[in-house]
Amino acid sequence: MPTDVQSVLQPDGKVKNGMLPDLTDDRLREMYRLMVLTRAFDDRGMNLQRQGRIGFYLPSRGEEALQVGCALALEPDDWSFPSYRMPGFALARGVDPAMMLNQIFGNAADTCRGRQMPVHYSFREQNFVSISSPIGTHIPQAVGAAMAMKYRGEKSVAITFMGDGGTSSDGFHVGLNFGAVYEAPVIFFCNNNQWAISVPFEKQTRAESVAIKAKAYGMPGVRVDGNDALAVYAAVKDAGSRARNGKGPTLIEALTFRMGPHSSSDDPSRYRPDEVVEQWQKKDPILRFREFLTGKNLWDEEFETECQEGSKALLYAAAKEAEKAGPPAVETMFEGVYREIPPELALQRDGLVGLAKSGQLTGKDEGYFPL
Amino acid sequence: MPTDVQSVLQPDGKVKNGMLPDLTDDRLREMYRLMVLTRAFDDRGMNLQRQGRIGFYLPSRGEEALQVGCALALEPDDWSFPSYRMPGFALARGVDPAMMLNQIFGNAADTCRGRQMPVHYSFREQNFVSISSPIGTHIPQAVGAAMAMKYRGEKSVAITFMGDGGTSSDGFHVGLNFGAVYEAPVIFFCNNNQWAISVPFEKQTRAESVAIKAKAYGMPGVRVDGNDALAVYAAVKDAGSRARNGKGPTLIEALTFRMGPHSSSDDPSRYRPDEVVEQWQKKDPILRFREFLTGKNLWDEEFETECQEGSKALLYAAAKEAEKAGPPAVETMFEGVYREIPPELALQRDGLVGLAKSGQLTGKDEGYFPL
Amino acid sequence: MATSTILGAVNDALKTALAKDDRVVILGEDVGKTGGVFRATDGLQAEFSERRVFDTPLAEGGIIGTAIGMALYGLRPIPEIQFLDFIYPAFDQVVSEAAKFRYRSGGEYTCPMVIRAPCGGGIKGGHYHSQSSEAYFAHTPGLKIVMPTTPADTKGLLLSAIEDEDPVLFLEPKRIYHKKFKEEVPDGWYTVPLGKAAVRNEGTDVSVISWGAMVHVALEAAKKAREKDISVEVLDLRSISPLDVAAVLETVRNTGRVVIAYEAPRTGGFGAEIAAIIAERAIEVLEAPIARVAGFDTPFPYTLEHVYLPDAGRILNAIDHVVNF
Amino acid sequence: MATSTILGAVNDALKTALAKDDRVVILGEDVGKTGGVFRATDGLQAEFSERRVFDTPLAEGGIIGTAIGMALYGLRPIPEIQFLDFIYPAFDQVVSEAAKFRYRSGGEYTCPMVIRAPCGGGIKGGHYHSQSSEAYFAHTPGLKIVMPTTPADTKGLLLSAIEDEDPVLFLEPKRIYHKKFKEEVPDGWYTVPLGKAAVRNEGTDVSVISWGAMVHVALEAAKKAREKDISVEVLDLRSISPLDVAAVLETVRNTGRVVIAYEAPRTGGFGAEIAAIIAERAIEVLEAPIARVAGFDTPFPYTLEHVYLPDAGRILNAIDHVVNF
Ligand SMILES: Cc1ncc(C[n+]2csc(CCOP(=O)(O)OP(=O)(O)O)c2C)c(N)n1
Ligand SMILES: Cc1ncc(C[n+]2csc(CCOP(=O)(O)OP(=O)(O)O)c2C)c(N)n1
Ligand SMILES: [Mg+2]
Ligand SMILES: [Mg+2]
Repeated sequence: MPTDVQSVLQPDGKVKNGMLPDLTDDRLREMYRLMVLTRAFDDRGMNLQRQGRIGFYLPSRGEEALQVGCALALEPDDWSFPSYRMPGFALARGVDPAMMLNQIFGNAADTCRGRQMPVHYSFREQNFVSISSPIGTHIPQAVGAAMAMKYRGEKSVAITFMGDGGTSSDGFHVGLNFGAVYEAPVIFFCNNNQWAISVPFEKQTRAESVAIKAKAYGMPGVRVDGNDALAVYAAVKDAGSRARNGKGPTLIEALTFRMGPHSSSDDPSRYRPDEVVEQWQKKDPILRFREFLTGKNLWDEEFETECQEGSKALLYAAAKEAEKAGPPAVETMFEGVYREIPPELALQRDGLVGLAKSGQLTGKDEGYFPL
Repeated sequence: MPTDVQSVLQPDGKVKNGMLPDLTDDRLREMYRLMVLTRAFDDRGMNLQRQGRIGFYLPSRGEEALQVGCALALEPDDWSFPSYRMPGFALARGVDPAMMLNQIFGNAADTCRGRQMPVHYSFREQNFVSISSPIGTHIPQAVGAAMAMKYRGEKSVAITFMGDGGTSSDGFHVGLNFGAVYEAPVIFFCNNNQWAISVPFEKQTRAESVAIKAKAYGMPGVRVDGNDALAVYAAVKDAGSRARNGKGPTLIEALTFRMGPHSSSDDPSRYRPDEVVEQWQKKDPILRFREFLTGKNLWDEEFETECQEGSKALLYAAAKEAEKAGPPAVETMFEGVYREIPPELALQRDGLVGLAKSGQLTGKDEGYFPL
Repeated sequence: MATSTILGAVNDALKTALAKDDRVVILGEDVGKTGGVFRATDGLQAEFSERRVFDTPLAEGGIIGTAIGMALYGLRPIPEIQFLDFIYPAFDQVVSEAAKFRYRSGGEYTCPMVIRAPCGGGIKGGHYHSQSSEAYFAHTPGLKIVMPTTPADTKGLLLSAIEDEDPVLFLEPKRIYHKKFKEEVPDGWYTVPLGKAAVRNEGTDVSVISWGAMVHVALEAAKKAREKDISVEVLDLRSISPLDVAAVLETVRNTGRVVIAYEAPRTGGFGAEIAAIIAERAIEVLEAPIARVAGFDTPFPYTLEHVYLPDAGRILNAIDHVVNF
Repeated sequence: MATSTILGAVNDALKTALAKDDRVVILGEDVGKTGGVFRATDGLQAEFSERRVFDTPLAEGGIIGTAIGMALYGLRPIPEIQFLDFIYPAFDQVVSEAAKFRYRSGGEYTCPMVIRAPCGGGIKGGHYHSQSSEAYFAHTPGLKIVMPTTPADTKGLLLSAIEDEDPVLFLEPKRIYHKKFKEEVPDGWYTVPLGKAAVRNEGTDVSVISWGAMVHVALEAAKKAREKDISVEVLDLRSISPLDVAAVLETVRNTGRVVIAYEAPRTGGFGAEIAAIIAERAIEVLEAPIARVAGFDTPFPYTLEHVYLPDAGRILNAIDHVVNF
């Protein structure tokens, strides 16, 4: 039954008998470090927004385990089509946090050249595909990439992420259907954090789980404890080897909870009681993993300080750098709409640059994002 | 398990023990007459197209049982959002075949005023909602109507139809999800006739059935023999009483086969072997029902002639009438875009009418639909 | 009579309609308990119950599709699309269905409904929270399209839209939800007719034709032009469809010079239609080229949004151009 | 070199591309075994295998969404949309995704692909098999849009589109798939550049600017005008985006009088953009209003389609109007 929730770590951090994935001590400590870094990154992002230094941020607090566990279960050549709540996934795939900060500052050094809102990353080097805001559109795209891998006879997989809200989107339906029909090497990974902004899971669907939706497409659906990095790691490894062996896609539902607001513009106290949040506080994925490491004698205060302070110092410095970089030049706004700039667009550019030079522009950089 | 196929009539027309729905002899004979009329209507439609008297037709041969069985299980106030392959459903809901012929001729007496392609009916009197070509759009609309019925505290239901191809559409996903979330009194009825033009069911989805897709939305899914009018009748009655009693939607999959071409423009020999068609020939829903009636002493040659010749004569005469009615007037083309014609559109109308009057128009009514 | 922002006027109109007409229901993502991400529906669920005001799953096609069904059946739904940029999953429902139901059914089925959506830039929303895609819908017969620019108009136009028997796309320039001004907004039910433009500033030398938030930028430009002794007439279309062609032609006849200002990408924007109408029906009065000041033909950018959006400086530059032609 | 129809030229181009470039794959509803409902892909699956040419489930969003993913990964997909009218379920993928990928990722990800779709009226397809919605896409930066009018152009433009590094919407006027003429179409790979218009008839009194099937109607009108001693220049845009503005301005400067002919509903159609460009950049040479002959602002009708579609008579009437102004 897909409603069984797979787990490796018990709430107290103890390992269920014989379920531990094959990971070295170093990898385990790396997992922890990445989770701590993820939380620090989110804190930094929220802080920068509160300080008015960036316009918007969107945190993933409480969802660190699934991001890191998942990332470490993939191969470097695998492609990812992430949703917007995945900073830890990017970090665990090896993205330099400084590059992420450039993006949220929208500065001249940003890979997206300041064109997208904060957290809409694109990292070619890590096969981390440019994020867009419309929910669900990237799901069939991941299938297409996976079809291309299969077409070329490669052994890579594509993974794509969506929230519980995202399961209602058109992209979810067509993506899973196409993925199954073509037996594409793709993993559909749902962060079921129970909320889509203010809409709770029960109002999103009457299905007993997200995982059971796999039945509609004739593919396996698994449910996993999303606050358990090792369980997520194992589920993604499994799904990956199915895909790599020509067995087609898998739908993974990772159960978790959005501990923070939807974004820097959201006030969750308007729609959800504190008690629920407190309950989930107890299931904190980082604390649980620390217990686990402690049990294995892989954790001590020194390591903790290294993780915590290391992250903070790194991010503090990188944010300062990112802030200094400044905005992209006005003419860059006209580049990259097409490979070559069409003559008419070049005229538009020249006109604007002329006005800017002669000081005739009056628009001000103001306003910040309310959502 | 949703993969069990519910049936009442065995292939030889015999009744499975104790499963017969509660229908009077008259109703049973009426069912038969309507199935025969449906086939005659399709034959008439194809014929008119072959004779070049109408531009397009789309037959439902082989799918008569599900259309009639379903229609008779509904109440007059129920609303339907049909797909385009449902002439028998319209007939069984009490639509005058002459009105249907007006539509396929696109004449001045057509309820749609000659604005839509053949078979895109609209019949307000029978709560038969205007058909459109884009696949699946009507599915959430049916849910909305059902939500309105519930909002008003009424006991009616909405029913909507889609093909196996239609289950891949966005409308299917959002429709079923919304229907379930709001526990709307709606019935989702899939004519699984195995083909979407040239694409067979196995290439449409990897799900083991359409019915199982209900699991993705947390609603019951049933599978029924679509060539068995009584089984369909029973399934729709059941789903209807669930809906009327506040128990929400049901997905019904009726297994059938598209015996003819997709439409008057299609040549199925390009993509499917005759053998498959021959197999299904044996499962002809009309013959099976005739066996059943014969077994119950409700059928004789006289009744047969009455059904067959009655239908033919009626349709022959109605087609002649419809042909005579002539096209709608040019100025009607500008009416009904909005409740009141906006001034600019009135100008467009006046300009065109002027040109028409002074004989300056050169466009010819030519070309016919290739699909 | 209280003073209100545009956002407050939206809320006021919705409340007024819910109170008056039991056919009215409001649906959309987050419109319920939290009152919408912009708070346009704040307090409405609490006051009118979840039966009247309810959250939906995350699927715009479902929102508009079910709203169409409700409208066909006789309710008067007011679906909210959280940002106009997210209407595309519902594009088929809007253009193939809502827009065509009355026509294709020979008037047997109609779907009067008001799709509300915040539109336009100015809030640093990047590509997907900033677009002004009114031109797509203006090219779709069967739809009405309204874009208010003042609080009192907002309420009156929204109530007109709710009364209307055809589907209306009610586009709210989110950038001026709170900003620019508050003004007195009458209590209770009143309407401002659809299809009527408003002269926001009278002038004799040049007409600036605009709609949405850009009207306020045009007024700013008009003020600056005044300093140079150029008298600018600012016409606020208010409705994109039906379009007040008479008002467009009248201002052009008054001034003989035209600047059209809009936020959307220049090419194929609704400003092109305005220019085409003038070039077709009033060319004999034109004393200069018809200038367009618009967004550029690029996706809507994030960091440089204030350079992308037409500002008073750019409009003034165009005014100078047509005046000195 | 063989003679071919436009439909034949499409098939020929696809075959040529499949043979030359292993990155090319074709997908869509019914494109496989049956070779497409119009037979544009006839024989291609048999020749190149199901790996290269394959049927899809019935979901345009899935077709374009997966094609985008393939393109991002380095293939060169050519998805078919069975009728342009059915592109709306994929509208989000086209306008939010394909059009914006290069830009939003700072050039890190691109999606070169060619979306083929039969467009326009003339086959008695009613509302949903007849529309010309190029204006929606023309208002979407990041897309290229092509509409061929002759067999030789069709092949050359389609091969250019396949070579192009940006997403191209290749709109095939289905009404002239077989009709109007056959002409010699060169064998093998050759290209006709995107973004270049073609003068189809030289003239001095008035320019008719058009695209798609309407070009042939314009030529018919030009012939009738000739009988009245009016010399008509017919400009065929060929590409809607990038637009050959230079060619538009040149023909206007040649004649000083303009008629724009297109099938889509008049309001907000691409003809409005052409008129706006002329009114902005060549008004000084105009000797008459810019006339538009277009579809009406109604959904596309069935029985009266021949009255809805602009015909030579209506174009001629407009020519008379601008000539006698
Ligand atoms: C098509 C579309 N509609 C609406 C939105 C606005 N929106 C942004 S996030 C969000 C909720 C998403 O919830 P979920 O998928 O559960 O992801 P989570 O935020 O919980 O990670 C909504 C409605 C959007 N981005 N795209
Ligand atoms: C959105 C959309 N895409 C494509 C089409 C073209 N088309 C018309 S019918 C059809 C096949 C439908 O198959 P199915 O849903 O199984 O219904 P059936 O024809 O078998 O009754 C297709 C692809 C369409 N009408 N709408
Ligand atoms: Mg969520
Ligand atoms: Mg079928």
